[in-house]
Amino acid sequence: MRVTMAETTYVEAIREGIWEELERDDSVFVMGEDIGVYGGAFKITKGMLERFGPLRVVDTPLSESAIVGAGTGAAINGLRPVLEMQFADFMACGFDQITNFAAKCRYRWGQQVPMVIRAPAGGNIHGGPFHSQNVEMPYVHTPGLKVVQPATAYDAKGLIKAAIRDNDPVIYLEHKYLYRSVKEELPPDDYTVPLGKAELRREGSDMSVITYGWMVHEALAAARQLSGEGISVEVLDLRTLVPLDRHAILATAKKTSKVILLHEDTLTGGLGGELAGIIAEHAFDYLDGPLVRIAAPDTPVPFSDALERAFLPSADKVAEKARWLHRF
Amino acid sequence: MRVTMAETTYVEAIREGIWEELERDDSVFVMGEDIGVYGGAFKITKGMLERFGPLRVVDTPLSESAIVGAGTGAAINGLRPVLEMQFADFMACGFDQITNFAAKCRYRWGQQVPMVIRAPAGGNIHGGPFHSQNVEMPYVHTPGLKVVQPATAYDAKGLIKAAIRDNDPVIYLEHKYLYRSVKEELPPDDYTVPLGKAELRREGSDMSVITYGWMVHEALAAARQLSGEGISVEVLDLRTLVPLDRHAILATAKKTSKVILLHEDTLTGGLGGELAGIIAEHAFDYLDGPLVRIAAPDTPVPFSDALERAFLPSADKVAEKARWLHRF
Amino acid sequence: MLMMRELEERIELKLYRQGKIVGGCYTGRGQEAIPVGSAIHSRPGDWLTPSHRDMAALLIRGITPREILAQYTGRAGGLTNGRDGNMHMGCARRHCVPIISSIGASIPVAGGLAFAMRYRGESNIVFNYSGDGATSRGDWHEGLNMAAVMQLPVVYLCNNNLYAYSTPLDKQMKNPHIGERAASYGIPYEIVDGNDVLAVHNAAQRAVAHARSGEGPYFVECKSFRVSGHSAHDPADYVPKSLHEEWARRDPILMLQKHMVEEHGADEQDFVNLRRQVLAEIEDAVEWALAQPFPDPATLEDNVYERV
Amino acid sequence: MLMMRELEERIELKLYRQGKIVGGCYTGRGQEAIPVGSAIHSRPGDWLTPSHRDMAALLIRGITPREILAQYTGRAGGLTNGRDGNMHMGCARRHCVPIISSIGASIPVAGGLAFAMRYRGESNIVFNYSGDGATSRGDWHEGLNMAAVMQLPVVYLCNNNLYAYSTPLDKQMKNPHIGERAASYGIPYEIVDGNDVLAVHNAAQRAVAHARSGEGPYFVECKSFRVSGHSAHDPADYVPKSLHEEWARRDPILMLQKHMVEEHGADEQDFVNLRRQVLAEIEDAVEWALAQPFPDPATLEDNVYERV
Ligand SMILES: Cc1ncc(C[n+]2csc(CCOP(=O)(O)OP(=O)(O)O)c2C)c(N)n1
Ligand SMILES: Cc1ncc(C[n+]2csc(CCOP(=O)(O)OP(=O)(O)O)c2C)c(N)n1
Ligand SMILES: [Mg+2]
Ligand SMILES: [Mg+2]
Repeated sequence: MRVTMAETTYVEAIREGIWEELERDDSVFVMGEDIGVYGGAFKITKGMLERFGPLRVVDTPLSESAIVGAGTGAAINGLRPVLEMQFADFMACGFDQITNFAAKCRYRWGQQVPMVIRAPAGGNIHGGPFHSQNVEMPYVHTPGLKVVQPATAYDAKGLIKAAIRDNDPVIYLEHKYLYRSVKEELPPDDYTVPLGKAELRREGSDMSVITYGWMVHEALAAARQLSGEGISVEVLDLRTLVPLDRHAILATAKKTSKVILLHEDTLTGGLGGELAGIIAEHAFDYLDGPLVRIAAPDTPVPFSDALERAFLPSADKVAEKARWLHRF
Repeated sequence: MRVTMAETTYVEAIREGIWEELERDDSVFVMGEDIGVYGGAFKITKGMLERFGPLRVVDTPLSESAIVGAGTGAAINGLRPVLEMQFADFMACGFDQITNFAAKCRYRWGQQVPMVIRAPAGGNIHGGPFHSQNVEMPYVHTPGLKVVQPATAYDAKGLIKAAIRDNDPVIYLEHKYLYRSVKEELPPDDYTVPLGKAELRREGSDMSVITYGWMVHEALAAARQLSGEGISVEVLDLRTLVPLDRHAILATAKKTSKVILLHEDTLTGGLGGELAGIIAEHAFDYLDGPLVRIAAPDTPVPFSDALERAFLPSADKVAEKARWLHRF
Repeated sequence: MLMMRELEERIELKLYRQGKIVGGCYTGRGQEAIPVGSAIHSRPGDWLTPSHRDMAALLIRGITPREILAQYTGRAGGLTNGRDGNMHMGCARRHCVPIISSIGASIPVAGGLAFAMRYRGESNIVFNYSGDGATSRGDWHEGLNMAAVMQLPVVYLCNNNLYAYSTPLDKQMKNPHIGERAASYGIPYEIVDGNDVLAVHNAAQRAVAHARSGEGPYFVECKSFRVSGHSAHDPADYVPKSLHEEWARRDPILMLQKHMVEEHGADEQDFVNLRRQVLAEIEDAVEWALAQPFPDPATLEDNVYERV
Repeated sequence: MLMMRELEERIELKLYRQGKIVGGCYTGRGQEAIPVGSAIHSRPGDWLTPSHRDMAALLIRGITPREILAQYTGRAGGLTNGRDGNMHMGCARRHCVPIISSIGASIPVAGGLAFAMRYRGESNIVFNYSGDGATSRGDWHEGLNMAAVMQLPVVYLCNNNLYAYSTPLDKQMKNPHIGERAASYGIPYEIVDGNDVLAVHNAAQRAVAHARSGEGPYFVECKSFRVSGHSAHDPADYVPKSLHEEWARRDPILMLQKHMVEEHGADEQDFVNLRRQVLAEIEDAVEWALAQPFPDPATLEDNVYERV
């Protein structure tokens, strides 16, 4: 029951990608809370139970740590689990299994763990402190894990397929706000998007915005605004956070000499710092202005619309900083 | 039974600090695994059970998450828990309680959580992948938590006392290698070291090394080496990672114009990036060379001496990079 | 009890559908007997950690419909000043810990609250509320075991409503009697009809007496059924109709009314009057809440840390 | 069994004290009957997740004293190539998961290994080893419950040796019978004398038959005692002398020897010969291990991710 409408949403794209990998490889299975009969809190696994049966579409008790631990065990024993965390925020409950066991198996004893942990992340859905967090950094900081976050439906499908075929544990962060807000026509063929490759979303000459996830769209909106003001902004979508595409990061920094590092996640200890570290060390001679970080402030994610709007980075906030940087 | 020898080790300094706060404030208590009769895996709580009794020196089952959760509940209900994680690596088991509950109470409902979580961290003790990790970053990245790591016996005592008196949850990271390798004479009086204040360990004019924990000593050793070569290196010991002393960080960067960001923790997503982000944004005009990050490579901590020596940053590695930066 | 019912109905059926409530929307419809029959025993010095089905516990603690509706509508002056949403509400002054979204996390926290009571030699206790789903979490286990070992004064009210979101009991546990787990930790337990407020009341009374007297924790499993969907967006087609029919007959409010009529000579008019009062209070609360300002964005970064 | 004893003695009493072993040093002295009596039932397709007291399980799986000593001495060619230390060893080829230091974490992992067996319709099973301390971890609970719900083929060998590091059983759990917890999940269990290798053998045999036949998990609590300190650095003064005396009489090797003499006509000479063989093999292994090179620092960053 593939969806056949001309345009595919981000949420459907993920679902199609998993579906195709389930068809393609018997060792792939999905496991998580409420993913069977219910089809998952966000309907990513809708219809999979009927098609692939209860052995490959596994409803679990409310046990994130056991889901990750069991997934890792299954991966060690030859399967390719695709685990669903109902919300990225609750991945914290499996933190020890992810960072202390799964991530270290290959290094400790040469044992591969081909496992994907999918987690609905991000805000702008009035989810409040527990259902809006961006959780990439602890995993970006854990050697042995790969981390991706698609910004488009095309990448959502291509990256989930690549992640499932990858032989290392991959944290696949899907943005809840993008689920139904972005869609596009997808090629009918079996394609993947390689892990570790960033994508230039817009060419520009005056400055670069390096970002990922939902913020790619805010950056593009800002770039459109600014082009009207004669400021030419390049937008790089990282797509994969580990391994980072250092080549693309340094190339755009060297090209425009002014860089804005943008993410929805909170500022301190966010990816912006890592990017600043790479650029300030390896493209220093090319820089014509300060590296500007734009991120959420260091607070939990507030619930009330008035507060959440103030909390989240946006096209307007990017445009404002960009004007400042352009004058610099 | 205060230790009275002239010089106090780092491990004794922590013990004295906790001891004095237990004497000073009835609401302070210590809780953790094997901390009572046994006095703790590293003997930090030695003798406390005898002195303060089982109500204030609480042995728990092997339950990190419950230790943190119960500590948070006790703090909400008016006490000042000082929790011991037997190794920082196992704090991962309490990750959800720390980051999703304790850290967010004040923001969500105005409820303070005056709690200290002590965790023996760091390598150079042949502890291998599970007993050597530096775990600061996920906590640095969690709004609502404070994070400290002392480098000296003086700070170890002053910071644990300040942390216990602080009204926010504080992650207190003690370095296992420093426990018995550093000692100094401590003032007899009741002193604290304020959270959020870095300490200039050595003045210099050619470049700055910004670091914390054990690496402060490696940086100082490198600085001594380099002074013989006519390179004058300033060493800033952050002491507190949250809140960061931005003033001291920017001051030293602006003063020397060349900065090395050094930590024992692994590179990608480590604090070095955050520091680079602050400096490259707010001291850009003052920089005369690339920001150089020195950190452990992105691997788990290996066990075998030959590998661990190659893994850990050291005075020699700092000196080598410093010479390169000096020539730049 | 009626207040919780009507208030939640208003929130779910009116405000939510009118879009005046943003974010998720959970109710405890048909399970009101559990918080009502238990929280009624609480004293001012006690602490409660209600779940997302226990609005009545908050009402009993003196939290007003005005405050609750301001919370649901994300207003300043709501219980969390708009920082947290819907039933993620609590109040330090009235000793209610707001829901910790991580299901099961409240169990160790309840132990810590109780530890402090014992530490100071108080006779206060903690009321912890959680569901069948929470029993699958590691925190549930660690928290109960620690409370048993340390003999902490906690009364656990477990709302076994047969589902965790869409997951039926048999996919959560092989042995459907949660109380038997408590026993394996050495914690005394009872299993009661969670829709019979008097049964809950009596079991809770025994549990409270046990905990207050310093004999340690006590576990009450309340067998009930989640009449509503998991939250307002969930039609819950995964629940067999038969279950609905079976439990419709066991509505806790109807059961109590029947009891009031038979045992205490109450009549229809009493209930009509009560309902009128309740609805009037809700009218007032809705009006008040919707008149409250939204939080000032300038306060966004306040109260992450203590201001010093 | 004797090999494990002598090998560990050599490691702890000689190599460790000589400083040839760096890092911690844990032994299962006096608890050898648990891995020996159980792992003996394992088939090549089975998986094992031994604890830090179960070196015999590795030996039974064909891991050699040479490999073990190279591991302990941090050499290249050791089981983890010097990346991990001492008993943190395992081997994918021989289906032994190296210890996961986070106590209790191996229980859900065992479930996942077993899930894959069921997924492929194999009759293989998983042997999971853990201690009394592990029972306090959330992972222990989540893993056992999940295995019960999913009917996964796991045999749990629980080494209840009365201590978790310095923590005696009564500070870990109110009810000292861990098996009763398994029962509360709906998992069949037995409690046996963990120092009687035949008793362990027989219980494990029943457990293995149960799991292989697809009837789901089975739990064996082995009552034993940690004769050694927690690790080589721990004098364990917190353990009452009386316990040592009581259990010294119950040494599993002495008990087995007595049985061999009484039931199978073995005599002192047989044991002397066996011991001689074992010591000779250890001699060779020590020599070999100490002759192995240390890992090449140039390999430090290999194998974090798949090389592509
Ligand atoms: C750790 C964690 N995982 C998943 C969720 C998402 N979630 C919220 S409520 C719920 C079901 C809870 O079931 P139960 O405890 O029985 O309470 P009920 O809703 O039935 O009253 C789930 C899965 C969560 N909040 N926390
Ligand atoms: C999550 C976690 N917390 C603490 C430790 C430190 N530690 C290692 S072994 C141990 C005691 C384990 O006791 P038990 O499970 O009974 O095994 P035993 O050593 O008695 O055989 C502790 C506390 C750890 N390894 N993991
Ligand atoms: Mg339920
Ligand atoms: Mg033990």
